[in-house]
Amino acid sequence: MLTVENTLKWLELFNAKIQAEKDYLSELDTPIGDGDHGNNMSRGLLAVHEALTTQSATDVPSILKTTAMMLISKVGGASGPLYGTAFLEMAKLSSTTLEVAPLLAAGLAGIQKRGHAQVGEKTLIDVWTPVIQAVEADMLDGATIETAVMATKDMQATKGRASYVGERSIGHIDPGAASSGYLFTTMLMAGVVS
Amino acid sequence: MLTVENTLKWLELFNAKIQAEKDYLSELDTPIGDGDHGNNMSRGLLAVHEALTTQSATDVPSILKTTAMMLISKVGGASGPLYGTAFLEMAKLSSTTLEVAPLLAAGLAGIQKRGHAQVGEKTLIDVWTPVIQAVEADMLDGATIETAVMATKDMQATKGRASYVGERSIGHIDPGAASSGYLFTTMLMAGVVS
Amino acid sequence: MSDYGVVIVSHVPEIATGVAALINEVATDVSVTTAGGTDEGGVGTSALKIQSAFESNAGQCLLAFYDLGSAKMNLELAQELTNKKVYLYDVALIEGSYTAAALLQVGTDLATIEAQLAPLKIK
Amino acid sequence: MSDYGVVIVSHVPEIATGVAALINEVATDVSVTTAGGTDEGGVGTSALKIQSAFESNAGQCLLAFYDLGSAKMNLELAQELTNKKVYLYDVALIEGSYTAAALLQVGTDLATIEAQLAPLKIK
Ligand SMILES: Nc1ncnc2c1ncn2[C@@H]1O[C@H](COP(=O)(O)OP(=O)(O)O)[C@@H](O)[C@H]1O
Ligand SMILES: Nc1ncnc2c1ncn2[C@@H]1O[C@H](COP(=O)(O)OP(=O)(O)O)[C@@H](O)[C@H]1O
Ligand SMILES: [Mg+2]
Ligand SMILES: [Mg+2]
Ligand SMILES: [Mg+2]
Ligand SMILES: [Mg+2]
Repeated sequence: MLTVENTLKWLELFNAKIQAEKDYLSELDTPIGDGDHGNNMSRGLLAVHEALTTQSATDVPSILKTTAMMLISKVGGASGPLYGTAFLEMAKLSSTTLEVAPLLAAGLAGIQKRGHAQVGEKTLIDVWTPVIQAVEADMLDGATIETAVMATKDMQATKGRASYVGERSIGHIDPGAASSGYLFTTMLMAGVVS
Repeated sequence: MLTVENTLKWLELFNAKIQAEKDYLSELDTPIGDGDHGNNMSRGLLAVHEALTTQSATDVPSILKTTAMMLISKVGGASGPLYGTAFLEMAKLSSTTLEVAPLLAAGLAGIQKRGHAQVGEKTLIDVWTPVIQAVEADMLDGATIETAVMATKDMQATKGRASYVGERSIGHIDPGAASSGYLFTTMLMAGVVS
Repeated sequence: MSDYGVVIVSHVPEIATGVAALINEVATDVSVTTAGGTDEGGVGTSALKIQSAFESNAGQCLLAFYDLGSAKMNLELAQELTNKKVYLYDVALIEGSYTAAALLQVGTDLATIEAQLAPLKIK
Repeated sequence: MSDYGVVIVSHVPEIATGVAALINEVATDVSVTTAGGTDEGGVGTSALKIQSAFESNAGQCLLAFYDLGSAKMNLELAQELTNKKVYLYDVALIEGSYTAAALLQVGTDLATIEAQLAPLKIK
């Protein structure tokens, strides 16, 4: 169940993790992309952090909406509209329910509306999908997340910049999958899932 | 028959005509192109004029070669490589023959090698082709040239920038056809064809 | 077709303005606006910059062109943020936008333009 | 594939350098040279500028891309003036050169690159 407190905590932990792993995420993006995923996410989450600390939002929908707007306007890469749309869809639904599973499912639907990727195309969807299934079964843990991230390594990218190198994308973890892994491990740490 | 004297006279008359009709040629290029044909040809012929007056070439092949190089390097638009290749092919053949008909035919072959246009596609080829036929029949006169230029008006362009506007290219004289018209009227004036 | 405008979206600011310059040569009367790079001027795209390019365009119906897939995502986001009618084409950026602008300049209707764009679809 | 390089030819200088910037993001080790605009820096192309782009490229085998048809004519002229092996592609300029450079960066062979370029042919 999302609350103002655990949502803010989640986003703060996510921000800290992204800043810590910024170089690693950009490294992942180098062989199969343009090497900026860490910088993109870092810029976006810094803006989220600043907006949330100055605005002191008092309800979950506006926290999620602010997060979405910052990611949309600051990230610059594909991950901006993707994460941005995910948070925007979660923000919309959060005025109706604060349950984690349906909120994440709405976020995933937003990512798919925006990027038209399916499971197995080596994108962040390959982490969101198994994570949501685990949340629905009340079984989400760090191992599930880690497995999902690592599974992108053997996939061939057919969406995004990594798709340009075709088969050569095999053997590398997808950077967006890795950052989504951080999103969900920090979600666990924040106690959002009971 | 080309001689050093009549070739220089021809190119000088062509230059003068192009400078005089510069604005008109660019106007022709406006509804069906980018409005620069007069400026392109003006720049090119000015460079030809300067090169020929400073270099004082003493044989036909080098006059034609110099002309070609100036047109290739200074014109900037499609007409540069087209006229340039035409003069280059004429220069090559002129060490073997100075007869006008085969030289112009070699020039036309160069234009076609470069631009892959056929008769009826509303390009300068639609002037070169009937002019060469008339020279071969020893019947070239101003009326033949004028008729060929005017005939491009009713054609639909399928090559070059004018092809982008499709049917809307009909009703306008082709600018390259017009400048080629000047090339051949000044050839007549210079007494190159006996 | 003065109601129509062209919007160029690229990851690189110079590409966006350069394509506008190429188009302006043949389509002097067509409104062309651009959104190149991120808000900070880096390589990337920005939904807000795209939205500004929509709003500052003199046209009410916009033909939009982009370079890479992530630009399309931001274009679709911006599409949701504007009241203008935006048509998005998955065609070659330079060649497609040049074709569309040249045809708009001579008053071609949208259906004919779209027929000309169809063979340039590569995305 | 360090023997291979990419050459970008455009009517507009900013387009040529902008495309090189886009490519350099993903193909840091691929030599990319450009020929944009006329010798005077105006809108157009120049066979001599293209020849310089060929010579200054670190590659001996060059994959060349262009925007509009008249650029192709100057490219073919320049091709006759160089000793390097130049492959000319009638594909979308930005999308094609980006694809080729991304594949060169990861060491893809020419036949595979050409197969990837085939669907981008629009000229
Ligand atoms: N169409 C898509 N659908 C879902 N995710 C995508 C799509 N395209 C790219 N991604 C994700 O975005 C990540 C790259 O993000 P980033 O590097 O910030 O953007 P860019 O590729 O524009 O530089 C990829 O690793 C992938 O997970
Ligand atoms: N492929 C071609 N083959 C023959 N002639 C052509 C071709 N493309 C263009 N032209 C000629 O070039 C002329 C335009 O020249 P110009 O305006 O100087 O070049 P650009 O179109 O590059 O601005 C056209 O009027 C036409 O006669
Ligand atoms: Mg990236
Ligand atoms: Mg990027
Ligand atoms: Mg012109
Ligand atoms: Mg021109």
